[in-house]
Amino acid sequence: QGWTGITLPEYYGGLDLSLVEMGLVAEACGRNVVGAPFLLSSFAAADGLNQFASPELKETWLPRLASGEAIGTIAFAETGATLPSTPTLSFSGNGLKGGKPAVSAAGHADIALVLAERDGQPILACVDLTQTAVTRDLLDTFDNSRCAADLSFDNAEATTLVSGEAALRACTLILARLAVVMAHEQTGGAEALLIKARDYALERRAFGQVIGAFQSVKHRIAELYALVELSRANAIHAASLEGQSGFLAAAAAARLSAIEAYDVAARDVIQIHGGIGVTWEAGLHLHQRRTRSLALEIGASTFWEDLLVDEIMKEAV
Amino acid sequence: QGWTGITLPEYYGGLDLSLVEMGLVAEACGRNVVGAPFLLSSFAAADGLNQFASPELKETWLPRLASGEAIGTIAFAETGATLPSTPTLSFSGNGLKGGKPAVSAAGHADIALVLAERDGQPILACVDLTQTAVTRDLLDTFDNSRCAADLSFDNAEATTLVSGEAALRACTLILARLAVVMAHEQTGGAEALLIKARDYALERRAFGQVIGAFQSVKHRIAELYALVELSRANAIHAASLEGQSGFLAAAAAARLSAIEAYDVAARDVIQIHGGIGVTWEAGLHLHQRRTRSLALEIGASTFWEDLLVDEIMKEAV
Amino acid sequence: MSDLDAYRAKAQEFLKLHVAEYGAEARKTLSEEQDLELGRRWQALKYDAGYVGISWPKEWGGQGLSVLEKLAFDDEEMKHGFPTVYFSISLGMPVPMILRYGSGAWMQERVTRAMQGHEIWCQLFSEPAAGSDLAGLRLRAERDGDDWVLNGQKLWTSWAQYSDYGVIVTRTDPNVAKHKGLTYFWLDMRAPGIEVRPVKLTSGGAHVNEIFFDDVRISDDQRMGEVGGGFSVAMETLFIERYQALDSAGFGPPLDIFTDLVKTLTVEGVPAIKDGRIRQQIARNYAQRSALEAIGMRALRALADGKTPGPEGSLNKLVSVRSRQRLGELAIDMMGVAGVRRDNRNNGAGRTDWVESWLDAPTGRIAGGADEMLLNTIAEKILGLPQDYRPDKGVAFNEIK
Amino acid sequence: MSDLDAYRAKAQEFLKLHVAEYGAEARKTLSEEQDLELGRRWQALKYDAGYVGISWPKEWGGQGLSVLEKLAFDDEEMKHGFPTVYFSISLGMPVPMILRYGSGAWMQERVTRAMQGHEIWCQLFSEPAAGSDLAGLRLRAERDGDDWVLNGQKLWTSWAQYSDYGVIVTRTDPNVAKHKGLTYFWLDMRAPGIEVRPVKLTSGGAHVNEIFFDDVRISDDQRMGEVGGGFSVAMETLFIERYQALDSAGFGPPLDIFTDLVKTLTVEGVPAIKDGRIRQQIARNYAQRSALEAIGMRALRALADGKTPGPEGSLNKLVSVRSRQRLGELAIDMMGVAGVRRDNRNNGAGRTDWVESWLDAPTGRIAGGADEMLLNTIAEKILGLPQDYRPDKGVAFNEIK
Repeated sequence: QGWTGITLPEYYGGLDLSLVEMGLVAEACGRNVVGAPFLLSSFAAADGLNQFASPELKETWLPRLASGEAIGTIAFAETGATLPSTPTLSFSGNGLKGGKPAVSAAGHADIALVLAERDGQPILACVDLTQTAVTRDLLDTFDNSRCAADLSFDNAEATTLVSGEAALRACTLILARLAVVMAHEQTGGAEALLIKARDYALERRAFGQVIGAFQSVKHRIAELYALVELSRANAIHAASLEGQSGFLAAAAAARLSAIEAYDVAARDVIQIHGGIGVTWEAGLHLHQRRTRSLALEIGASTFWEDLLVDEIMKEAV
Repeated sequence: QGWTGITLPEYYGGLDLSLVEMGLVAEACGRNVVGAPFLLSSFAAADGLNQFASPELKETWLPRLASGEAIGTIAFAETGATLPSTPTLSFSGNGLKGGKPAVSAAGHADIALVLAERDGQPILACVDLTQTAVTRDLLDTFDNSRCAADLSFDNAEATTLVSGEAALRACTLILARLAVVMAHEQTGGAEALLIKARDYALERRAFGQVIGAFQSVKHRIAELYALVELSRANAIHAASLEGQSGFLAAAAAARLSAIEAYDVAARDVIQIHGGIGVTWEAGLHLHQRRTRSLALEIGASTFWEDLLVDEIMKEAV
Repeated sequence: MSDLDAYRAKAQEFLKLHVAEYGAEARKTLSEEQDLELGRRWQALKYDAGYVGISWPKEWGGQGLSVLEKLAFDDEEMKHGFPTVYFSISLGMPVPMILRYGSGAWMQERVTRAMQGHEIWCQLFSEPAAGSDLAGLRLRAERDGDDWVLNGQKLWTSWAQYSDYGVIVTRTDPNVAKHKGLTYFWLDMRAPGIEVRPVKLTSGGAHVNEIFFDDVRISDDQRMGEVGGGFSVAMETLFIERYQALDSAGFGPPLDIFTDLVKTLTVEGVPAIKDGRIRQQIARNYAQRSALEAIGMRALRALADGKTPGPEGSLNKLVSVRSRQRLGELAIDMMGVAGVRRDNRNNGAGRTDWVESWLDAPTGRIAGGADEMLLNTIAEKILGLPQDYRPDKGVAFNEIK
Repeated sequence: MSDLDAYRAKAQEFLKLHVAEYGAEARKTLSEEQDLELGRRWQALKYDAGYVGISWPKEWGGQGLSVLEKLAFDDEEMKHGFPTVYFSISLGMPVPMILRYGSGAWMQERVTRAMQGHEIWCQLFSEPAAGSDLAGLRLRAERDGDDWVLNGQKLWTSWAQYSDYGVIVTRTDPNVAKHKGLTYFWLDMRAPGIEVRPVKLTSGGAHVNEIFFDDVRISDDQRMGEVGGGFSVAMETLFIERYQALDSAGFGPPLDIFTDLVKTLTVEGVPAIKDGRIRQQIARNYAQRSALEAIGMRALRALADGKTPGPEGSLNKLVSVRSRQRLGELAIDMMGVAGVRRDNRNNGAGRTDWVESWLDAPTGRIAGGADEMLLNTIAEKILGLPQDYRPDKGVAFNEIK
């Protein structure tokens, strides 16, 4: 279907479309709690390469990523920091040494963009995960379909894409663009839950009436509608600002709204379903788990709150 | 009625009762949104003198405060700090020089306990406000019955009660004891609002039924009941821990629960009353305003959250 | 530049020319009466410049443009705090209803005078026992030959104390179901038997009134719509201004006034901007407001494309006013003990001052539909959830308990 | 030292002696089956030591003490994670009902065996279409001579997979109003026609079951209460354990496990404990828990004084489980990317591990009454607000839509 190359240049086999189209696909994935994380993780890796890699490196990887033949991911975070300014993963003449914890999609990915340290400076580097110097330990998580793994690098070969402060800016931009796409996925998940709640409220009866007639249920669903629409509005708005000033703030706002909408949706919609809602048969537990894995993978709310406030305060100066 | 000397020793004309009894009186005041702040402000001043003043100073002031002949207050806060560790109000050989902003009850008080600086150290001092070296500028506030005034001291006479770190600890204790009494007042206010909401919900009709039959109203009132009972429980619990270890944490918890209960009560109960609720005739605006004046006078939530966390972490060590 | 952009640019130019004389700064120290007079002059000036009745038909003195031009002008005008508040209901609902139901030279004069700000119309709908449940209203209108005689009470009527005319819904038949016994009229607010008493609201202001009707006589000519058809005319009135400029600030101060405040403050010795609790609120309010603005822009684009905007525009009031209330609490708390001060009781202070905004917030939450009613509307109209149980349905008004 | 304090001290001593063999640490690596076996041994040991049926009459093998001694023991036992979970419903509701309604040597043996942990009783109340609305249950019991024949389905029955006996509410007359056509029995869970299927819940655990009844035959001797009187016997069952040890942690980890975690964490390069957002949550959760604990202590004092505790004890579940859910989200978020790890699937991990607690929280919010039902109970029973509209009231069960 070409989903794997939506935003990539046609030259590399992509569709050359924008974040808006990518968002629509992600939203559909979110609605169905699609298991594998590869669509988004590959998007981020390819997106980063497309912006920051040399023509040679692009030539090597982008066609494979665009066709879906290769899977990519990003590994910026370390324990205690979403974007460590002095990463413990270090790059020297001998290659990449150290680790990255709980990297989404790393169980299967062929390539990763990593944030590492070289000569005391942060760098954005590209590393082939299929080499023997790379070990992956698949983790037992509450959302195992994300294929999260601890990555260890023992003098692995890697290529530096960006160095110094610019590397942190590059990582921030890659994360923000992924955040916008993921906000669509989260909106899709929240919307699917909203619809499930509405349908259940119209069908399930208690005390002689459908439970949707009780204001506690009815108003909870209406409040959720509000959150879903706010989340959608911010996600679309951020996607439309791609490449323009104000994009980072819009992306952070989209992420915050999306996390909130999906969290509240999972909490309230399970609650509205009563006992049925907590069984695996209902499948709502998949959404519950997905809310947190998406909330964690690219930095929790506090990280994006801080980023947004810094952007707002910068604008205001 | 002796309310002005509830917790003071009998020797000075007080009733020698505990914070528990003082709390009961404060709760009754809160229920009626009693206008004047003097009961609590005098309590705090007398309470501080009773704990930290010399016998002579106690002899001078406590009988007058106990009888209600004199009014007291406390003035610790400055712009930007509830308990400034280096106050701008300074005390030297020439007396007290500087100011304290928006001091509750200062429009009428005869005596104040102040947190000041002497020789680079914080001190707790007692100052007679009726001397000519003291100026009070009555403020226009949203709760004018609190008689808040800016106090200016131009080489005013004062007496040091405690110096150094111990002064900050003394101020903290005075504030905490006042916080417990005020938590009762806030609980009383929240409870009065709860009862108003319940009564209105049973009487007001819309769409052919009493509005209390709508779950949105009914559940909102039930949630408020929970907040009021939590607030009451913490207030009573803190009062019962007077003089024991864990008192500071209990006082902070009481204050946080009380602020939350009263805030939510004012917001929700006005809302439940619809249009009537926002008129002066309903009188709910008095509670609305009182929620904030009580929330501000002895430090906002964030101050008490920080104090509580520090206490919890200390305990845990 | 699109035609609309050009229109907006011209409007900006016009407003810029007059902001010093009529804008927020100029109004600050005026009494309400002085501010009203300034507003009347501003209204007249706009009328002459072709900025009143922008989307109204030309035959009534309007400009015959689309709602987009109107929204563009309103949007720009709102930014500068011009004194439009006394005329917004008048020109927003009663007068457009006159455009639909009225005719003749005398009525044309009324419309023109209202557009020029010389006359003001009010809307007499709610009553003490009929707020959310408008159809439960009781004010009686009894037929007497060619006249009707009105007795009863209205409440929450904005600016009635300055109004020359009004539109009113009355109960003309208590023996049928409550929605069916209502009739709609216009009337002269100077008619004998009408008494207007201002009602003080939370912030201390009194722009709404209680109005008593004691044998007020009006002609059947003043009827708008059928006898017994008043409820649907009332609904038509409420929905006539379907597209308004959305305000993500919930009629309170914009967020940059909050961040500007944060920058100046120290909380417990630490710059307020470093406190995670305050950062969190800035971020969350920003996200919410940016979403509401994006929804508003999307609605405008839909209108420009000749489409109907989505129903999500109805979220604005519910979401924005509630947040404004909480943000006001935080702003006051951050200011510490001095947060109790009320230094700014000026006209329009609710748009710039957190204390005034917070004092007024409960009124904002009720005005234009309580949260519960808005949630019901979303649940029923958008999501298709069932209506609440309604024991009064189909019951004659005088038999409802 | 009061008698009660002395009792508590002795209990602490007893528990301390056995915590190594039976407490949380010892259970960690056991499978559920092994844990159940350990639990049975612990139960037998307690029985011999006089710590089972503490407040039950002596003639049934109880200790004849008051509910205060029972609560004191439970409180101490809970602190150490002993394996009591398989027996808490059995000994909390069905068996005390047998004490009230049963008699004879065979029944005495059942009670003793249940007290010793050799046998377990379950409670078969809820059904797919009868959760909050228990009286809406459908499982049919039809009279056949001296027997009753049961057909239908139960759901949410805890530990049915390990149960030897159960109590059940059935519909014996569908032609009368729903509360009036129910009858209550006990039964042997090994009876032919009963099929038990465990149901997986959010966290992946399956302590509840779906149970199918296919022509299950029981004797009229097994009836408890009148034919048609089952609803009130069911209510009696639910309220029999009126005073339980309140848990301010909402059956999740205590707050010091949260603060211990906070101390070890760095969030975006800054110690987590310095972040105002995290401090705020610690403070607010502490305040809430301390209030719930104060309410619990006050109830105990009231009981000790022979008074009836206030109704505020009913808040515990509503407030504590909801907070536990949000606190779990925060705990996981603070851990960063590695927060997804599931390192601790041990028995009782929900009491010590934030991930497990969070996964299980939705179940906690439903079990023992959904929030909406608890709010209704508070509003109606404590505050005197009206019941919801109930179109099923007085309607024959088989005519309810």
